[in-house]
Formats: sequence, C-alpha cells, structure tokens
Amino acid sequence: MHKSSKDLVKCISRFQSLLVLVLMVIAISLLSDRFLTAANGWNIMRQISVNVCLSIGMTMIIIAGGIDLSVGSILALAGAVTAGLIKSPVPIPWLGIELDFTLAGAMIAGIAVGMLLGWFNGQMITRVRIPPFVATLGMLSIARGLTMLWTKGFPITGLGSSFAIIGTANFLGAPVPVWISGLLVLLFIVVTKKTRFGRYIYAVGGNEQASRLSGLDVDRIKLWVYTIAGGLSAVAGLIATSRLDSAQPNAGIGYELDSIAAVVIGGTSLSGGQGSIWGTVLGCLIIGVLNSGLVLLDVSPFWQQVVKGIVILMAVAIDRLRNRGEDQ
Amino acid sequence: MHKSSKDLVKCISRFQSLLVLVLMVIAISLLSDRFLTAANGWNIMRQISVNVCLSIGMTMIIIAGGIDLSVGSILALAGAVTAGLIKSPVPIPWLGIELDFTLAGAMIAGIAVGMLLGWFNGQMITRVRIPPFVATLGMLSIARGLTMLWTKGFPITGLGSSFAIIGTANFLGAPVPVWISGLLVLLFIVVTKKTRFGRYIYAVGGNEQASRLSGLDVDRIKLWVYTIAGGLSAVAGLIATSRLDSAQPNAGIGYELDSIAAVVIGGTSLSGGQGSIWGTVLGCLIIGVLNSGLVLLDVSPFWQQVVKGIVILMAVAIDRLRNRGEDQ
Amino acid sequence: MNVASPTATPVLSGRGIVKKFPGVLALDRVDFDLNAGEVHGLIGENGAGKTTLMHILAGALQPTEGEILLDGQLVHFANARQALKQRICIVYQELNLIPYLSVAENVFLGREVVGTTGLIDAKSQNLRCKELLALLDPSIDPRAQVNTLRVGQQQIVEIAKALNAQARVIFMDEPTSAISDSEVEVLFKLIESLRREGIAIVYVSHKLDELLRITDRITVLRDGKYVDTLVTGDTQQETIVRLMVGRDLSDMYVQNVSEIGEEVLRLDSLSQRSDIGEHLLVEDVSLSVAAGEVLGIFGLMGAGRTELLESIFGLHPKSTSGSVSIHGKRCDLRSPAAAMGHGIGLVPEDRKKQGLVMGMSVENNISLSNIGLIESYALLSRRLEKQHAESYIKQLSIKTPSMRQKASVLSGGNQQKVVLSRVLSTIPRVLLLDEPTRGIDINAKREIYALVDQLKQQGLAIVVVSSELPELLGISDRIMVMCEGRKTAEFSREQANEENLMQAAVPGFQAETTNYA
Amino acid sequence: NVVGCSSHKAGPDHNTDAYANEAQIDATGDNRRIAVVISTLNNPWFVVLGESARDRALELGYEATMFDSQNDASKEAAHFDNVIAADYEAIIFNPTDADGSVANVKRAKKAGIPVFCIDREINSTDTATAQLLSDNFSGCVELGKYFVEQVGKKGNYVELLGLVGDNNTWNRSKGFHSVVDRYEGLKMVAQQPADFDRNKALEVMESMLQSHDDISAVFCGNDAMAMGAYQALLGAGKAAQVKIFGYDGSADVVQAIADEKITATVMQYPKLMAIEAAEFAHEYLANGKRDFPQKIPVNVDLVSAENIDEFVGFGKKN
Ligand SMILES: Nc1ncnc2c1ncn2[C@@H]1O[C@H](COP(=O)(O)OP(=O)(O)OP(=O)(O)O)[C@@H](O)[C@H]1O
Ligand SMILES: Nc1ncnc2c1ncn2[C@@H]1O[C@H](COP(=O)(O)OP(=O)(O)OP(=O)(O)O)[C@@H](O)[C@H]1O
Ligand SMILES: O[C@@H]1[C@H](O)[C@H](O)CO[C@H]1O
Ligand SMILES: [Mg+2]
Ligand SMILES: [Mg+2]
Repeated sequence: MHKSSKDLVKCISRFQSLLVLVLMVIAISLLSDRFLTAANGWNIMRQISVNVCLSIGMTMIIIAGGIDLSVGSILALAGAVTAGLIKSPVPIPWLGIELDFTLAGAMIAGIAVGMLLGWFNGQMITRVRIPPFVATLGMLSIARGLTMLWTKGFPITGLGSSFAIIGTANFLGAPVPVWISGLLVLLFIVVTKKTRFGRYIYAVGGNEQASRLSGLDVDRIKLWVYTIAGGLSAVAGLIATSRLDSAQPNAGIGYELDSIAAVVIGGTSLSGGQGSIWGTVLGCLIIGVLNSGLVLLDVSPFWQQVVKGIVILMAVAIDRLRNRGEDQ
Repeated sequence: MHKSSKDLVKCISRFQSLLVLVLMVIAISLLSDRFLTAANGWNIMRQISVNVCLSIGMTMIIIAGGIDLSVGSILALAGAVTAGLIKSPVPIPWLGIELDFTLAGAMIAGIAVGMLLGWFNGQMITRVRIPPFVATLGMLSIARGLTMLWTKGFPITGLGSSFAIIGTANFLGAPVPVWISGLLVLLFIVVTKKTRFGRYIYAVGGNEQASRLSGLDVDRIKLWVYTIAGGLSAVAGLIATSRLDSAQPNAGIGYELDSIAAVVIGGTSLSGGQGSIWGTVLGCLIIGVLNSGLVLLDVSPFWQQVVKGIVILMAVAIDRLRNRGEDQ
Repeated sequence: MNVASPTATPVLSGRGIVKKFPGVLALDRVDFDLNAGEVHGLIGENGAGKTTLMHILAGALQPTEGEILLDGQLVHFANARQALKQRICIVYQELNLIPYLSVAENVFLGREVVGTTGLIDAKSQNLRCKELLALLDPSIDPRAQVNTLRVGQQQIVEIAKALNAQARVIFMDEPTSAISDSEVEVLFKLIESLRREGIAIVYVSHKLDELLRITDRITVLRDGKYVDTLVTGDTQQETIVRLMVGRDLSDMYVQNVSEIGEEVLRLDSLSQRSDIGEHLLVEDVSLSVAAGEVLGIFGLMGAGRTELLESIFGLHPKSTSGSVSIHGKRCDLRSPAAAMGHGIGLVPEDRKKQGLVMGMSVENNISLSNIGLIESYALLSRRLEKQHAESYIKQLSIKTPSMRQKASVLSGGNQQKVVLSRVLSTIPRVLLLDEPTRGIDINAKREIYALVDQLKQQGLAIVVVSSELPELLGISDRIMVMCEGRKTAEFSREQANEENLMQAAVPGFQAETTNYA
Repeated sequence: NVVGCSSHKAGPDHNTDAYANEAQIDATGDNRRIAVVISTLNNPWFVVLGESARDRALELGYEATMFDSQNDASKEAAHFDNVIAADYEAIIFNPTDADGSVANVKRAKKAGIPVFCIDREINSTDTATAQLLSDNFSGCVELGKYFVEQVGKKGNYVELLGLVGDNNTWNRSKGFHSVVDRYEGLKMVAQQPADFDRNKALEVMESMLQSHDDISAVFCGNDAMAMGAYQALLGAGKAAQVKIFGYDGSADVVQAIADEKITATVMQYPKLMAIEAAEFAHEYLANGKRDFPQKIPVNVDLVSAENIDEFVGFGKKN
C-alpha cells in the first residue's frame, strides 16, 4: 500500500506541470475563441523555440548542480558571428587572405563560438573553481561586450533567403524552428535518460563527492555540460537571428531568467540531481501559452508582468506544498 | 609556526579585496591625473551609494543561505510610491477622504512598501518553501509590474527641493547619499557582528538544521532578513529617485546582478554562512572605481563590458585559487 | 582463522605515508601491508588517521609523501577512478550514494551496462542488481530511489556497489555503524566468503568485539602514527586498547549511585504520525524520568527512538499527539525553542548535520543556544563569550587548537563535546542524548560516560538512546525497549541483560509483553 | 580662439563661482573636452548619432568621449557626475528620459557646463543650452496623410509604440493620429509598446496577428520596430497584404522601401542633428555664443517609393 500510494504521488508529480498547462489552455480557450486554433498553436511553439533551445542546456546544467547566466549573451554573440560571416568575409591581414564563409560554414562557426564560450564557463568552474553563478555572470558581461565589439553596436541585417529558412520557413506543415527545437528535445531526452553521460549528469548534481569517489570524472562531465549548453545557446541565437533577419547586438538580454523560470516551473530542482528535459518543455509551453493568452485576452502589459510573476510562484508553490513532507 | 602562517593567510585573505582595490586605484591614478582627486573620490562614493544599500541587504540574505533577485524591482516600486505620494494625495473613495502624505510620510510609506515586499519574499521562502531564487524571481516580475501600474509607465518627476536633499545635497562636506549608505554600513556591521540577530544569520546560513535544533526560530530569522533587505532596497530607491528628481518605472533593472557581484567580489560565499558587510563595501568600491576608471581612461563602452566581466572573474578567481587547498 | 603467510608479497602496501592537512599532520610516516585473502582491522582513536589512510590507499586522497605498492609495484593513483580501475574499492564512512538515483543506478554508477545501441540497459542492470542484493538484503528493490531507504539499507547498497566492482581490495570504513545486528551477521558471512575468494579486506571499526571476531590481523594507529600490527588470534582486548590510547584505561563505566529525586519528565501516550504515510513512527509511548536518573532506551535501527526524542523536543509539533509534562506541568512543545524554555536539551544523533554549525568557531557554537549569556547591553561581548567557552572547554576537556577554530576541524569526540557544551549552556533539567557515542573513540566515550554520571549527580533527568547494549547497561538506571514505534518493555538496571533487551527489541515480542510495559 | 576667455566671464546665464570659472579658463588651453552621453548604444540609430557628434567634435579639435547610459537614468546620472568631476567643457546629450534626465542636466548647468540635447527632449525649457529635435509631430502628420492615401479611408490597423516614457513616442503617435483619427473608417484595433526594439516588435506583432487577422496596416514608432513587424508578417504569410509604416530612415528600411516591403518611413537626419550640436558646442566654447534658441526643430522628410532614389540610410544621397 505504501508503495502504490507513493507511486501515485510520483505519477501526479510527473504530470502536474502538464495539468497546469491543460488547465491554462482550457481557461484561455473559454475566454478567447482565437486561442485554440492550429495557427496559434504553431505560433506559440515557434515563439518558444528559442527558449526551448536555451532551456535544454540550462536543464542539464541545473541537473548537474550548476547555473548559467550567460545564455542570453552567448545567444547574441553566436547570432552576430554567424550574421557577420554571412555578410562579409574575414580578412586575415598577416596571411594576406580573406576567409569567405559559406552559409553552413558561418553557422558552424557561430555554434563553435557558443561552444567555446560554454567551454570557457566550464573551465572557470572546474579548474579555477569559481562558483557557476559568478563565472557565468562574468561571461554574461564579457560575451555582451564581445558582441558589441564584433557588431560595433549595429545590427547585422539582410542575411539572405537561405538563412531565413531556419527561422521562418515551414517544413511538412510545421515551422522549421519548431522542428529544430523539437528534434533537440528528443535528442537530449535520450541523452539524459538513456546514456552514460546523462546518468553522470544526474549523479554529479545529486552528490558530487560521491560521484568522484565512484570514479566519475566530474570535471570533465561538467565541462561537457557547459560546452553543450553553449552550443545550444548558439543554436537559439541562429534561430532568433534568422527570425528577425537581423543579428541584434542587444538580443537575449534577460533571457537567462526566462530560461531558469521554464526549467524550474518544469519541476527541475535548483539544488541539482533531479529534473527532466520533458518537464522543461512543459515549463516553456506554460510560459508561452501564458504570454500568448495574456495578449489575446488583451491584458495590459503592466498586469502581464504581475500575472507572470504570480504564475511562476504558483507553479512552484504547488510543487513545494505537495512535497512538503519529504524535505523537512 | 604553523599557527602564525595560518594567521598570515587569514590576514591576507581578509585584506585581499582591499589589496585589489588599492592596486586598482594606484594603476588608474598613474594613467589619469583626474582620478585621484577629492571630487572624484566623493563622486565614486556617491555613485556606489545605491549599490551599497542594496548590497547590505543582499549580503545578509546570502550569508543566511538565500539570494534575492528582486532588489532592483523593489527599488523601483519604493521610489515610485514615495514619488507618487509626494506629488499627489491618495483618494480613498469609499471613505470619501483623501490621504495627503507629508514628505516624511511618503518616504516612510516607500520604505514600508519595500519591507512589505521583502516580507512577502520571506513568507514565500519560509512558509511555502519556494527556493529563494524562484520566489524572488517571481517578485522581480511582480514588483516591476506593480511599478508600471502605479506609474502607468511614466516617470514621476518634480519632487521638490526638500526631497532632493537626500540624493544631491552635501552635509559636513560629504554628499548625503554617502552619509546614508555609510551610516547603514556601520549599523549593519554592528548588527551582523555584534548582535544576536547577526549571529543567528550566520548560523542559519551555515547549518539550518543545526540552528533549528539549537533553538533558533529559523523561519523568523529569515523572514526578518528578507524584510530588512526589502527596506534597504527601498532606501536605495529613495536615493536613486531623489538624485534624478524622478521615479523611473524602469529604474533598477539588472541591479540584482550588480549587487550580487559586489557581494561575491567582497568575499561572501554564495553557499551561505560566511561573509561580511565590510567585504561587500569593498566589492562595491572595486566596481565603482572600475566604472569611474574605465570612463576616465576613455575605454570604449563596448570594451568596458568585457573588462568588467574579466574583473569579476579575476577577483573571485584569486580568492578561489588561494582557498584551493581548503575545500578539496 | 587463516593467517596469511608473511612471505607472500602483499597486494597493497603503503610505505612511509605522510599526509598533511592545513594545520594538521594526519598521517606521519605510516607503513601498512595488506595481504590477499586477509581481513585486516584498522583501529585507533578518533582522528588517528584511519579514514585518511584508507582514502590514500584507494586514491581518493593524495599523500604528501610516501609511496604505494600494488603487487609489489610502485603505483600512483591520481584519483579514485584510477584505483577503481585496479579494482580497489571503498565502502565509505560517510555515505556516498546519489540520493535521487535508484539502487541499481547507484550500484552500477561508473560501470553501466551499455547495450549495442550505446544506451544504458536498465533491465539487465536491475536484474543483476537484484541477484547481488539477494545475498545481502532481498527486501531492497533495485528500482527504489536511494534516498527513500533507511540508513542501514543504504549502507548495504554501498557494499553491493563494491561487490559489483569485483574488487580485489575492499576498504570498509565503519560499515556497521548504521546497520542492525541481523544485517551485521549477513555482512560478516559475506566478508568470510570474500576472504575465501582471496579478496583482501580492510575493516575499520571502533567496535573491538567485531574486530576480534572477524579480522586476521589488526593494525593500530595513534595520532597519525603507526603503532603496531597484531595477529588477532593471540590478542586481548586490553592490549589493543592500551596500544590505541597509549596507556591502560581504568574502568569504562563510572556509575555512582545517585539520589533519585522526584519525577521531572513525563510522557503520556505520545504518538507521532509519519509525514509521508499515515503510519505511526511513535505509538502511544508513556514514560517517566526522575531527577538524578538515567533512562536508557534500546531498540533496533528504525525503532522510532530518534523520532521519540525529537517529538519531545518539539521538532514535529503538527504530527505529534499525547502529552509531555515537566515537573507535573503539561507543556505545549511547539518548537525546540519552547522545549528549551521548559528545560529540555537534546544532543542529536547526527552531529555534523544537526548538532553543529561546522563553519562556525567552537566558541560561537557553544554559545549559540543561550546567547543571552554573552550579551551585554544588547550587544555580544567578546569577553563574555570567551569566558563562557573557556569554562566549557575546561569542564569537558575539549581538545581544540583554539576556541576560535572552526568546529569542522575537530575530531568526532571533541565535536560531540562541543554539542554537549551548547546544550548544557541552556541549563537543562532534562537531557536527551541520541546515540551520544556513535562513531567516537573509546577514550572519548569514557569521558562522555563520566560526564553523564556527573550530570546525573547534579540532579538532571537523562534519557539516553543507544544501539550499543553494553553501553546502555553500563550507564542506565532503567532501560526501556522500543520496537516499531512502540514501547515493548522496561527493565530496572538489575533485571536488564543483553538477552531480555534484545528479545524485546525484535519485532513480534510485544504481543506477549504488552502487560509488561 | 582665445577670445573666448573674456566672454566667459561676461557670460550672462551663469552666476558662476570663481572655481568653475577658473576651470573653464584652464580648459580653453590645449585640453578641451566634450562628452557625448547617449541613452543607449543598443540601436544603430544612436550609434550613428553618437559617433557623428563625437567625430565632429574631434574634427573641431576637441577631445571627445562617448558614454553609454544603457537606457538607465541612474547610469546616466553617474556619467554626468563623472563628466562634471573630470571637468569636461560641454555635453552633447541624448537623454534616456524626458523627465528623469532633467536633474542631470541641472547639475551640469550648475557646474557651468553647457548641455546640448539631441534627438530626445527633456521636459524643461531653461535647463539645456539648446535642444535639437526632429520635428516628430509634423513628420508624422505627413506620414499620416500618406497613410490615408495608401490604406484608404477604411480598414483596421495596429500601432506599435516606442518607449512609453519617451516624448518622441507620443509626439509621433499624436502627429499620426491628428490626421488618421479624422477618418472614422480607419480603426486602430490594437496599440502596444515594443520599446523601439526589433525583437520585441516581432513578438508583439506575432501575438497581435493572432487576435487581429484582418488588419491592413501597421504604424510603427521607429524603423527597428517596422522591421520586426515585417518579419512577423512575413512569417504569417501576410507581408504582401499589410502595409508597414516606420520612422527614422534607417538603412534597412530605406532598402526595404526600395524592395517594396515597407510602404513608407520618415527620414530624420541624425548625422545632421549631431553635427550641428557639436558645432553649437564649439560656438559656445570658442566664440562665446550664448543666445541659442531653446528648441531647434530639425527638418524631417517623408520617404516612400516615390522619392526613394534620393535617400540612403539616415540621410540623403549626395
Ligand atoms: N579534509 C581535511 N582537512 C583537514 N583536516 C582533516 C581533513 N580530513 C581529516 N583531517 C584531520 O586528519 C586527522 C585524521 O582524520 P581521520 O578522519 O583520518 O581520522 P579517523 O581515524 O578516521 O577518525 P574517526 O574514527 O573519527 O573516523 C584528524 O585530525 C582530522 O581532523
Ligand atoms: N527521512 C525518512 N524517510 C523515510 N523514513 C524515515 C525517515 N526517517 C526515519 N524514517 C523511518 O521512521 C522510523 C523511525 O525512525 P527513527 O530514526 O526514529 O528510529 P531510531 O530508532 O532512532 O533508529 P536510528 O537508530 O536509525 O536512529 C523508521 O521506520 C525509519 O525508517
Ligand atoms: O528618435 C529616436 C529613434 O527613432 C530611435 O529609433 C529610437 O529612439 C528615438 O529617440
Ligand atoms: Mg574515520
Ligand atoms: Mg535514531
């Protein structure tokens, strides 16, 4: 009996965010007949695709016991680098040559830059042992400055119709950003749940010392997590840039908080060791539905902020009240 | 011998931020003769006074094992409330009366609002057991929304010359904001180091469960810490509003990160139980000197962000490298 | 006992191992040899360096000086992983499991079964884990999340993990400190069969009887120095104690008969519900303790003793029913603060997690519970705090380099004394001690027993929870037994003996003796 | 140019104390410095504005430094303090906020430093030495007329506002509505702020399109938002049906008008405005000129397919 009641709790807990989501969808649909349409559904999914990409990485980092405040800045830099390389070749004066990137080359370069910065985060955290919050806070500032330097403060626009595909085209009836984020979600659900690497992420976040003593190379695992997250931020940057047909130097400011909110609403604990990508996707959807719903219901932008704050609190409060017994 | 070498390390560690600061001051003075002037000294101290107020509260919260992302929004709301009450009386329709606040009344009301929101943070954290990061993230959004609602999105300006004293006047040769923040620093150094309440803050952050079993009312202590921090954010809001002679609805955006950076640079550990207000003041000074120096040295605004990020990393890195032995 | 032949090369040995921590010389040129197929005991007082030595031999720490030989070959382990590759495992003193992973996931951590797809094969892991656990404790479900298991079960999972690594050297650091007697028996059988397979085992324990029972040789450490290695067969308990302490110990238990005064603490059908399930952790317990009396409480792991003390101390106000009275007056104990206000003091079971603020200084810890004592004009006084701490450091002879030292660097026994000081500074009338000697060495134990006796003389009412029978029999005036949350028996000091206590502690006993309690 | 000295002393508008005066005399030596304080560099419009002012000041022989206030009036206040402490001689100023920036300018004035506001206004008529502002209202009157011409007298449209705390936002909106509101058939079905930001505009527009699928035009308070709106319409497959109107004359919108993606914008001349401000500062410092008109409207031009050949980004072809 004990066991089955526990299983029930677990089951509810797993589907709790889903429940919140469904209730929200029902409520908004009752208030606005424009909400529950296929077009709006795709719209919401397209809008959250950037946050989904960021939050996949954020989820893994948080499960591993860390945090990343630099995702928004990395997004901006990666987008700007790709856009810059698409628009104009890079001269290498001392070799007397110019590097002219293909579209694919420019995109790979953007993702590589994201991974490099993520790797740098990881190095600061694992080698120099700077706490993740501080290390990525430093990176937040550095990467933003680099973006400004690279763009000289100007957006880089007019990136061509091939590049626009990533952000704006449809494929088999679904927007390409939704395909990209959806495939990444599937990939990383498998990675986190079914591979050694994923298992180790949970282990490291659950008990770092024990993981080390069990023979895991804790530092390498963390380094990879941050590197991958950097790459995912870069992908988000490509989508955002393509959607705007412009790399904005101020893109992504404040996105770290949106992303953390999605992760937390999705049930991942900030103390590490627990959580899931699937939950995070629900978290992103809840935020997306909320954003869209508030606009459709014509709620004033000022109230929107209040309501959003309350929803964050409520989503987590439900979770905490349910778990109350366990952690005291 | 063993002991004395340890003492030395301790001593250096205590004065390390001071060392960083002194080195920075020397370096900038060598490069610019406009830096080391009395006027610029007061100038820097006036500039950091807002961050000092915020960071006193942040330090106590972090020592107690928490974090507060809502300081910037509370600053904005408190400033707006005070400004609003100074400008126009509040009608209470169902009583058929109007409440007309005196200047002091308006200021007290602003501080009370700050404390109320801090108290609400504390309630969320201690009763509902929402992790501080999330609870204050929600408040960040809610208080910003409330500020927007209260101001309808417009700044409230023209607050009169008496109110301007707080932010702009001098008293005995020093700017009033420097007096305010300086006195608060002294007060809270005594509170944290010399009173029961201060001792309890360290205990709660060091080991919550042991504190509870030692008879401390952990929840009440935390509640007070958040409430006081809310009040301090409000004071910061009054200073900022008075300096500008205007309550800006978008005041304080992103200040939480500046404040956390100051606390961390000042040697307070994000894991709680350790740290000092004095260190935080040094952290604020380091950031202030850096900001002022970068401008005086004519560093481009884009490079400034890069340099600031690097300084955050370096300040903490030195600390970590020095401590390396201890925590492994 | 088959004593390994001294001519064979040891599997693993340490030569001149030195380990310095900042301010502490934990190991001072220690030599250690471990032979294949032997069970090698390691003993010494708290802080003697046992754990440190094991960690170095298993790669979890690097020595400051000295070398490690594996099969006579010089090796260097940069981390635990490299030692694990050589199949050298530790069952750690501090539990080292991942709380949110399942039993099987923990057992296979770092050596996952990976299918041809590159993905983890959870099914076969669970299966193999089940087989492994069948040897140890079949009641553990491989899919259960580890943090839902009892401490003892978690210890078993750790052992299963070492077995699964097919270790040829296993270090066990106080493996029985948290498991029940029946589990101990299982463990010993297992150790025996491992030995027969030629696996070398290092066994650390403060429990001399265990060491004498299962080891082949015993190495004694004192203050980080190697003292001697004895062949177990020819060794007397007294010899070991003398080597550990460096002198002969007088009687373990001091017990003066004290004047039993009037009733101080009284419980009337106290019950406590579980936060999670609906079952009762403590069920209908009534008792009474008088001034100058020590009431011992015995029971197996999970009998509900800790919960009982915690309920009295006001830690679970919402789930507790029944009444607590002090000096005949019923008290409403809503919180530890309220309990302390009524003169109740608790020394908790886990001093690291519950007893001390490890990052705070010794003096700050001592004054934490009664900070009013060191206040003057609403401010804390350095001078008063120092005096206050000094008096306790002297009274309980706490060994610390300085009272401003962090509590974390003290040895277990001294940490326990700091907790005691903190509790005593509230001037309690009732003192609740939960496993007051768990994990502390024999000398520190003696001092604590003496202290308990002294406090009893002063007229305190004392309740001691312990899982060690000799200890309880040595210090209690009366002993109550608990099983599955219920009080199953109560004996006077004269009636009590190991047999009847144990009988009452085993489930199924209470049916016959309800009338007794 | 040393003539300036005497006229400083005679300057009518400063009840200068000796100290400030001395500093000024000093500064007319070889170390003459002008500060360019810009509300944010997060938008190319401002980068052009700031850099043009700085470059012109450099040409005129000054040391010039650019400050980025990051849209935060408090950061701006800190810049002013630094500028005052460092004895700059003049400030070319793009305020973050019409009200919130007034106190800063007052402080500078008190310290004897002239302030020339560009592009954005402060709500005070006697604090800044001069304010050079695009004639936003009349620019949008022109735009409003063209809007009616293009969209017709009937239809639904939406408006994206800039920053709600900025006067430009409201002057543009008012100018536009002063014309368009006279036609009852033209209905504004939604009005939302998008902070002059391209990304924000994209998101707001996407959401607006969900509730209003029958719009025929969108009026945006600047060009960054017009481009964001265009991207949203493109994504929704409505770029061809919905006419977009912007404001600024940024390079990408000028191009988009040529490509017939966007219908019209209003060209403001940030370079002219900035250069003129730098020259005013020079007049003030070098030639002792004091009688600047308080508000100087800078002419703006409607840009549409009809005259697109005359324009490049932020200016006229020459
Ligand atoms: N990480 C560390 N940092 C500083 N000192 C340490 C550290 N680990 C152990 N010590 C010190 O080294 C000495 C040896 O400790 P160790 O844990 O090896 O003793 P032990 O014999 O296992 O004791 P116990 O019986 O309490 O488990 C002690 O003085 C201890 O305080
Ligand atoms: N955190 C927990 N989660 C689940 N069950 C628990 C928890 N803590 C205690 N229990 C259960 O509560 C019951 C009583 O435990 P309690 O700790 O009071 O026993 P005890 O006699 O003091 O044993 P121990 O020697 O382990 O302290 C046991 O069944 C135990 O398994
Ligand atoms: O006039 C400018 C530009 O329109 C810019 O695009 C936004 O800010 C306004 O002040
Ligand atoms: Mg040990
Ligand atoms: Mg217990």
